[in-house]
Amino acid sequence: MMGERMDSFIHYASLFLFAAGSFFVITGALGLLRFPDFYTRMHASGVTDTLGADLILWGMILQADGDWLLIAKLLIIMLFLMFTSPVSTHSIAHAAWVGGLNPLLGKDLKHSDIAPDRDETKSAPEAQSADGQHEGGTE
Amino acid sequence: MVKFLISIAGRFIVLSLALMVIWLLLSGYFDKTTLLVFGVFSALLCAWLTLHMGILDDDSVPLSVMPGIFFYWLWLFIEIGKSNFIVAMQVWSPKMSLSPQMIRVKAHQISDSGKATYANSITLTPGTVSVDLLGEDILIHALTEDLADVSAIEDMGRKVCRVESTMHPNLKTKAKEGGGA
Amino acid sequence: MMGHLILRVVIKLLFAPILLFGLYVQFHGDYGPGGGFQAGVIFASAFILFALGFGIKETQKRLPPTVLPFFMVFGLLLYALTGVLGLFMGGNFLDYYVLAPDSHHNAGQHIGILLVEFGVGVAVFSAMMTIFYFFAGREPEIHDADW
Amino acid sequence: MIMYVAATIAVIVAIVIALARAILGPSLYDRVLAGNAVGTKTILLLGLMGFLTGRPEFLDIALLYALMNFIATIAILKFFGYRTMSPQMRDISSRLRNGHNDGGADG
Repeated sequence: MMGERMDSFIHYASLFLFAAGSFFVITGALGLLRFPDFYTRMHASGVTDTLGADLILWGMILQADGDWLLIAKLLIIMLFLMFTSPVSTHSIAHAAWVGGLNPLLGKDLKHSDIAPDRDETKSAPEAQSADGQHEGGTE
Repeated sequence: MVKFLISIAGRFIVLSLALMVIWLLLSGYFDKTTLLVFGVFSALLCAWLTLHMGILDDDSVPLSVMPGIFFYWLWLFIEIGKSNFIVAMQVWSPKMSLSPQMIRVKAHQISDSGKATYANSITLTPGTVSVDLLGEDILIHALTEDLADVSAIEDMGRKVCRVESTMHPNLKTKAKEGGGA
Repeated sequence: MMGHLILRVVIKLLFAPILLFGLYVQFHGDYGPGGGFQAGVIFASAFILFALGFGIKETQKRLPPTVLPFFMVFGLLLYALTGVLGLFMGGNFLDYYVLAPDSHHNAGQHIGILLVEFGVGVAVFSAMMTIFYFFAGREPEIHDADW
Repeated sequence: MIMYVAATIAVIVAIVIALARAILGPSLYDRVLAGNAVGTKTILLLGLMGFLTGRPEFLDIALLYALMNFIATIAILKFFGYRTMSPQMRDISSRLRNGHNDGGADG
């Protein structure tokens, strides 16, 4: 009796987790489509990578029926995602920044030209910035 | 020198044991002798290769961070949830009110892994992405003005520092060595 | 060396687990998905990740390209000799059953598969690394880098 | 069972949206980001498929896919962003760009 109630609780909890996870996954994808420039889209993709993925994985963990090996594997996937997804995002952002892609800043989303201010000493910012503009401004 | 060797050996042993645990979790066959033997062999081989590639240091086996980091992760999960809601609201609102900002914060962490943890935590909370980590400076792109909250981000940095400083006392010396290089 | 600190720290952290995952796929070939080929690729991918983070030169210093042909030959010979061993013991080429004919648990099959898969894994690993070295280790002075 | 199907459909829809971003671009980095997002969703899809078909071996593949997604992203960025796989990326890439500006005629 107790176990049954527990089971149905777990069932509904995982249902909720799946629903919320799906919502956040779609939110992330929609943000990826709607946001105005690369740097803002990055944040939207972060929504999918963190909360969306984690909620769906937690839902799967609840559905794993106490199978410890399954839970361990799901936790390993979650941990792996937690380590790699910010690094991927950071690397893309860093490459865009170094490559001279300028972010839209401020409330009016106006184009800035601050991009590669990090290495005046090391390389030629003009060349990089020109290259980035050429790549970024096709549309 | 002896101390150095002991620390290497300790890391080697801890890494091998951790890999063995991962093997058991992945494999799930606790009773097949051949697989257990292969597991021991594999864990030792991987640990040896890590040593051979020259990356068996405090970043690859962060012994010292271990107890504190779990509480930090719990806190981080809550933060991730909170900032996710803010970004999700921006996505679904018909008229987006974005005001992206670029801000700089200082990473006061001593070790590389501490700095990387801090930068990764910033990236993991949606709405702020660490674009660049150069020396002690982290350049952050934030989605809105509310999210570009320097004091909150620095608070996160202090938490990472605290996790880090509960670890070993010889970090200071390591920082001095690393500073010259 | 500072520019990619985050990447390097995470690669350091994940290097050993990726290798272990490769070996897990290798040795569980007869219980789950996987086998020698996939394992070789995963094992090589750990080193490729290392090379992406730390540079080709550093990787080649630790895993010299000159040893890779030996691995390749070793893998292939392991495969071939296992097959020939079956031939010598009175079966067909790659006939594992004769390796341990009296076993009730198909021990011969297990041993044969393990050896062959191990050979495949080693060969694929070294082949992948060789390909990667050839592709990625090109001198940047070769000027068609932006095709 | 129905929730797996629902979640699977949601993930597939998300993949389609992300693919639209990958096609629209406009910059290289947008495409890489979209590719990375598709990869993350594929991991979820693989896990869900495993549960849907009752074959948890899919989780191994999901783990593998997570690994490959990471490596692929880094490798693509390194190749296209810095134009080379060699160690001192920034120096070499700037040198390459400079060299290439005047050597562009023969290329």
